[in-house]
Amino acid sequence: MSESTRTKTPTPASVDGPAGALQEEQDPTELLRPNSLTGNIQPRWFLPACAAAAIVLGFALMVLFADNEEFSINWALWFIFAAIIHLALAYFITLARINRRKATDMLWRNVIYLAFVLALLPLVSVIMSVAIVGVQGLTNAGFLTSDMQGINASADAGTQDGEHGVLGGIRHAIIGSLIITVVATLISVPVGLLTSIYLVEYSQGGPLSRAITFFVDVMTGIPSIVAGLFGAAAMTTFLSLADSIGLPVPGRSTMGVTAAIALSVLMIPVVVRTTEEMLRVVPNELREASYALGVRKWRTILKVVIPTAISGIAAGVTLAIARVIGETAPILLTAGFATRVNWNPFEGWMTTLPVFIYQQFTRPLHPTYHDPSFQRAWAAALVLILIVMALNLIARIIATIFAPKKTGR
Amino acid sequence: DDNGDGGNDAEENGSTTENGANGGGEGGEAGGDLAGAEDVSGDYYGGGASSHETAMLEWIFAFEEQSGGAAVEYASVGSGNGRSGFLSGEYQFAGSDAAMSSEEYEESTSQCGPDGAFHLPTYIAPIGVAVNVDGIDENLNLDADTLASIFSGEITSWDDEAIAEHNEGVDLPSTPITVVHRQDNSGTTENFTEYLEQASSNWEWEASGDWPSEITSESAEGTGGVIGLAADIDGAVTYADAGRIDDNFVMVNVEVGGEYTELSPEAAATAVGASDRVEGGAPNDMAFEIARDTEELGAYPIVQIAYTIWCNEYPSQEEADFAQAFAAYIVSEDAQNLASDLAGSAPISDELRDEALEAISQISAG
Amino acid sequence: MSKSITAKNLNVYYGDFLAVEGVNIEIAAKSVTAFIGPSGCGKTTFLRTLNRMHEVLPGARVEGELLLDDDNIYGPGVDPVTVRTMVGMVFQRPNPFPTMSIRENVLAGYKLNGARMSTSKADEIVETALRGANLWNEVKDRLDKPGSGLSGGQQQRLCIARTVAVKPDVILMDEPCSALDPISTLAIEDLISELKKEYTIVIVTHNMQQAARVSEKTAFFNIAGTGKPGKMIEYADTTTIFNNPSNEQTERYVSGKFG
Amino acid sequence: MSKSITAKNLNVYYGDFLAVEGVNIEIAAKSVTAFIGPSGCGKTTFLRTLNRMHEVLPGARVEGELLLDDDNIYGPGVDPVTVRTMVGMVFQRPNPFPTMSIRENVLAGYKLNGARMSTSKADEIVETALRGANLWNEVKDRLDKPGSGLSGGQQQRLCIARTVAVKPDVILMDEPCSALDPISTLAIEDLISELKKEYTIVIVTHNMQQAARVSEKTAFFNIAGTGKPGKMIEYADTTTIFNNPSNEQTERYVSGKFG
Amino acid sequence: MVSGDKAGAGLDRGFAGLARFAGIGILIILAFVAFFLVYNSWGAIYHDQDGQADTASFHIGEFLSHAWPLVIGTVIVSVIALLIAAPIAIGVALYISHYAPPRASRTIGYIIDLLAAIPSVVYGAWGMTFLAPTLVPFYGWLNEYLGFIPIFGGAPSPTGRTVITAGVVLSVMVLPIITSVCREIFIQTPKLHEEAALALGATRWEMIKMTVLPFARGGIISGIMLGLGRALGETMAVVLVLSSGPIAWSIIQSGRHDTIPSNIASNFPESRQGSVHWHELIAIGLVLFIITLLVNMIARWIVARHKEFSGAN
Ligand SMILES: Nc1ncnc2c1ncn2[C@@H]1O[C@H](COP(=O)(O)OP(=O)(O)OP(=O)(O)O)[C@@H](O)[C@H]1O
Ligand SMILES: Nc1ncnc2c1ncn2[C@@H]1O[C@H](COP(=O)(O)OP(=O)(O)OP(=O)(O)O)[C@@H](O)[C@H]1O
Ligand SMILES: [Mg+2]
Ligand SMILES: [Mg+2]
Ligand SMILES: O=P([O-])([O-])[O-]
Repeated sequence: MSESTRTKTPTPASVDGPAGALQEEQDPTELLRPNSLTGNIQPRWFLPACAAAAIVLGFALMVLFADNEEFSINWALWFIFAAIIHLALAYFITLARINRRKATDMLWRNVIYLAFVLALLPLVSVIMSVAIVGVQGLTNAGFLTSDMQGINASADAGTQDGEHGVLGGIRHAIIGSLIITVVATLISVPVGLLTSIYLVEYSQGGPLSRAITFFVDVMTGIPSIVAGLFGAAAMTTFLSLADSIGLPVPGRSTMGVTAAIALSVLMIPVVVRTTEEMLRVVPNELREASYALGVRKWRTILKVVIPTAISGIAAGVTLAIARVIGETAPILLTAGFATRVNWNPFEGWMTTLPVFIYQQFTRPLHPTYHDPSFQRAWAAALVLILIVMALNLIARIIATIFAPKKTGR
Repeated sequence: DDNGDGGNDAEENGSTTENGANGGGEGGEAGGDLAGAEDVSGDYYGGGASSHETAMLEWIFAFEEQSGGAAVEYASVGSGNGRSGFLSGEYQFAGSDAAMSSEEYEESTSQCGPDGAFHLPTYIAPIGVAVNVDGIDENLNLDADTLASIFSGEITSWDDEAIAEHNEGVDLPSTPITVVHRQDNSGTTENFTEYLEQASSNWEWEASGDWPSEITSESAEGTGGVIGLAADIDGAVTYADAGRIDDNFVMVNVEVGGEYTELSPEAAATAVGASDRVEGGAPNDMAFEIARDTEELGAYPIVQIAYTIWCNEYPSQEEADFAQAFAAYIVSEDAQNLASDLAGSAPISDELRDEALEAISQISAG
Repeated sequence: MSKSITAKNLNVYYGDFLAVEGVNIEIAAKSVTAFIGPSGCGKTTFLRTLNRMHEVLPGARVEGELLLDDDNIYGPGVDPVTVRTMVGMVFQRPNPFPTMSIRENVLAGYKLNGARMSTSKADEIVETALRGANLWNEVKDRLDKPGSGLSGGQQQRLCIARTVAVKPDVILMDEPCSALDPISTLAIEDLISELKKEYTIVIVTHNMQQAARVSEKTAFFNIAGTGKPGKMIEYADTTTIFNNPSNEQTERYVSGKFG
Repeated sequence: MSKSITAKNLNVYYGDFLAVEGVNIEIAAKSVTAFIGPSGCGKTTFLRTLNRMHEVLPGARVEGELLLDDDNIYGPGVDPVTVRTMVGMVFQRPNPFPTMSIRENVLAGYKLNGARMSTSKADEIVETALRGANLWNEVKDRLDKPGSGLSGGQQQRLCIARTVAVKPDVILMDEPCSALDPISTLAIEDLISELKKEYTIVIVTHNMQQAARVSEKTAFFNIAGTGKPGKMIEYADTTTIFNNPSNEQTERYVSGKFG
Repeated sequence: MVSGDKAGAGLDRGFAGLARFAGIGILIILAFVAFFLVYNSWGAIYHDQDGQADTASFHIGEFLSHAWPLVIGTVIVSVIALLIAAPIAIGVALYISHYAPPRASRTIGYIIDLLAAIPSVVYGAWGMTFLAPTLVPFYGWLNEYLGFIPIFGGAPSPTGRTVITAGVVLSVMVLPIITSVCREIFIQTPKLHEEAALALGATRWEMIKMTVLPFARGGIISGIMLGLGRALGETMAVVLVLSSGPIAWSIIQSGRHDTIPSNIASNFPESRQGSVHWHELIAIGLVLFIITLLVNMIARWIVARHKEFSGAN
């Protein structure tokens, strides 16, 4: 059969459309079997060439469709045209040169590449938007080292008159964010971790574990504002209860811990879900090795299972932190809004970065001159993104430090 | 920095009395028994209306400078939350665009002593109707009925006859009208719709902090949001705290008593002066029922009064001292002028101030 | 419908690690060849290079030539996907597609190209393949049940049926019976003797008795130690390897001295 | 420091499935006993019942008696954790703790149980155990390196060292060499001959040559087919089993007729 | 001799109890949240006539007429977000798991995870200042050519602050969530099955269609549900981006539609605790909670229905 194959003429197998339809009753193996080992693959340069052609053609089409009067590059249209042309070009050339299966493979490969590019676009756009204004705000003197005490419309009016640069800073918001997040983490991680331990190590798919799994899923859907309302109400109730039995309690429910409790409601389900996954991938062999040494289960979990999964757990916790560190609505309701540094989560108000951003963005200090507030807002957003990035990085470093060493050969 | 001004003024004023503080100085004139700012220290909290925010930040800073180490925070959590927080004891004072309801007053008697809480009008803000239309460069003249028709979506184009009638000689473009309103529940919306409801028969909705949902138009979050959005749309009209309207807009002069009144702090104060008080609160209460349909010449009736709400009786002497000192400061001439300069509010009149200081002197510790 | 295989000086690497070194072998069409040797000596690795399945593993690559009849499957422009339609493979652990019924599993190779075929034609293919895999009688009443519901041995035969259905030229089997009980093992061994009438078969086994039972030729692989490359030590008729090996390592291995 | 094992009419179930039926066996102290048999016949399952490790698997349970010297380990009030400190186990795939160094791995039996000891005492235990596992010379310079950095054979010996370190009475081994290359296999086999001087050893192997090389007595397990229970068919001296088995199934198995 | 040490066994039980208690604790927290919502929702449907005391009666219809447009709006925004995000997310996850060079895929995963870390205020600000104006011409185009379809009818928004823009912003926010769940699942597809497909001569896409996607179906669904949960509950981004209003057919007009969380956030500050309005806001919060509950139940049901043919064994 190998000699009949070197021909370049399309065989029935590679022809689509009416001719193919007529062949319906042919032996299916014919369709399946390639005719030769070679010639069934596109060369390496094919995709890049195709993409280049599509970009050029897309540009031409865009020019064609654009208003002739005043020419400007319509990026969106260019992208759409180029993408469609690329998909079509690659598909039909492959269809003609090889066969339908290869063409379909090519099509999907390009669709997937395209999805990736599409996902990157908003990321780049958001980061650019934030960075361009944000860096400017970040370079203002004292932005990271001062708070907003005494920064008001007069201060911004001074900026407008050129008396000084943009005043004020986010020290209090950074500290507030960190404290509230740390407290929320201290509440959520033990609860979440223990729960996932229960789910993975102890429960054997009983009703309790199914209920927990289900309601943890439900919990991921609690709107953050509801969590905030709940946090405030719960703390108020708790304080009045504690007060009525004579415990010394803070007089006000608006404080850092209240916010941390509200955030915990949002954080716990994320911690449970991710750590559960991570515990499940710890090989059973390790648990058995430990049991076989006569080690009790709780020690095995604490000293073998968790250390082995620690990198994954760290990554999961970071994800959970990233999920809540950007929350606005619940913080405003539970921790108030402060203009100065407060280190005490059990007394007094606190501000976090998202609240600060929201505040500066929706209610600029100066009634008509908004630039300084917007600059502070974008710069704070940049700082927040950097903090989250740093957290991610730290988690990854933890992951590599504690990660079980791979068998080196 | 430039906030030194406040301090300087304080010194000038205070030179007549022993204490150098503003509030104390004024208090001295009125009753002589008000606590002075320099006696106040510790942390205090207030919360509520966002309309107050600009002025409040100024006041707080100036007050803290004069005080003996007080720290004051004000959270713009909204009037409703502000009052709730005040009534539950979270805040020493509340800022509110609307007066307490009778139930709330009832509730305050358990928190604030037998006389309950009282309102001080601390921030009188005219609400401007702002127009952003290419080709209209001067203030428009309109009456309440036309405004109602515009905001309800009945009039859809700027060259509509109803508008032209009031603006003879102005070349009105045919730009379609885009109404921009507040998306969040707000005191500004409540006061504006109250004006439309009472001053016009064309407005069929009840006054409310929520924009009537039947009217579909553009909306945005917060005063800054509507201003920002309206500035981007040719043909936009919106309503907002006058002090926040920048020069992207022209304003509407409102017909009152047959003449078109231009927005100004004085015109707003005139409208307040023509208004009645709300009955049934504490003896020293100063809540207003603004006369939207006043025919008094020179009055600008689209006005919002933001109150600060205080207890007549505080649990501790420190809190009472703080309340007296801070409340006296924010009704002082300096504080009111500071707010007027920066936020475009109307300073309260001297009569109101005297009445306020009298009310403030009732604050005691229980 | 059956091809010979010739390896010329084949080296297989995982990244920088030379796993199998310098294999030269000629496997005749329509024969059964067994690869034996201790664990880790590269039997699986080498087997996978016969249909370029090693390329699925990260870093795996090959030096040398591998001819299918006369075509070098590592030649330029050769599509590994095409190679694999010609050289089928059965794995150590039975791996029917869990989401498919028995029938769909057998037809999986056809479903790939979206070939439209009449039900009768499909029925024919299913029956032929399942009969070819000695499975027809056991499953003919439950063709629409999931393949994963079968016993291990049945699953393995289903995998063989799936491979046979697309009519490859060569079938590679990597320890096909090591996860099966003795009865199932016997069934598979019988099947192999059937299949060799039509296909070239290469089988890896850790079970020397099995090699002796099913194969015509046997290749013995060995490894000097961990980290060293595996090598083909001896390749000869199965009877020669087991009764009269020329290499001393082979002799020690088949006589049970190590491994 | 070594105990005998006696099983009386032992049945092992996975849920409702009877995996191993009616085992009666007497294993002498300080001996090596091999379990052989085709895949799935229940060798591993039975082995795990000797230190109650099967209880880790969901649904697994046992009927019958199992005596360690004279104590029934399934008697009332017996703590499985205590049983496992007396009966150690080595698994098919080497499983050193990936987060621990070599030294920590050896001390795992102490450290994981929270025992505190002086450095010199610990050093002594590490050296003794590693020498006992024939690993000392190879790793003495890198005791603080991760255990997973060793070769497969070294890892397996590390696992043996870890087991030996806690001084059990019995050591169970489940196909300890099946993932290792021949050199490593040899090392482990040598080690077993050393260990039997002090410990009772039970080893499962699929490699009959290995059974013949290391064990004194051999038990042959078989299974009638998938879904049937595994049974111990014959238990006798290793030489008898391989040269002169009394049961026909055993004979067919050891002569390579199936399996 | 073999009888055990009591203390050790006790500790074992203690730890098990602790873990179990943590699990129950979560249920308790959730019960508290639910109780808080239900308790405070009661006032929304059973309350006094305006201002008149002692005339309490049921006002269910009133509440529902207030709630249903918000429910529809919430669903519309979430559906738009998922329609855009789910296919792209699956594509990106496939790219990372099966197409990208193995070395690069970790980094790429990290970059996509970054998207999840950007706070929603920032997305809101971005959507309102950058995305909405950018999409205006596109809505004009949709209206011109597809205006006969009701959802593209009406006068297109001059500002782009429409429900569809809000949907697009949310899709960017949920994309990384769905991606990371799908990616994890795709990577776990048994190599055994992938190799079986490849050995049959499958191309990469055929292998994915045959083994990866069926295996991952449950995971894909749960990833989408996780994304849906985020979309349903997202507050600030919608508040900033959407020009809200009553419900309408068109999705390219502004001043239409609103979502539950954004409505709560917009109205909560001005509502007085204990007032009917306040109770109503809590009650729509409860409605949202129930919606997420239903969504989760449906997802589980879908996953369970395919159990027999799933890759789970
Ligand atoms: N994916 C891989 N990456 C790196 N090295 C590998 C990989 N697969 C196998 N190896 C190494 O290649 C060598 C040969 O392994 P291979 O699996 O081919 O042996 P084998 O003879 O099939 O053994 P067994 O009888 O255990 O199946 C071993 O050293 C092994 O560790
Ligand atoms: N955890 C389990 N749950 C249910 N059944 C099991 C479990 N483990 C093993 N089995 C079943 O018990 C029987 C005996 O299995 P076992 O693993 O003991 O066999 P084996 O002789 O060790 O085989 P191999 O040589 O493959 O290791 C088999 O039928 C197996 O399917
Ligand atoms: Mg192998
Ligand atoms: Mg076994
Ligand atoms: O002051 P507002 O309530 O309109 O924001």
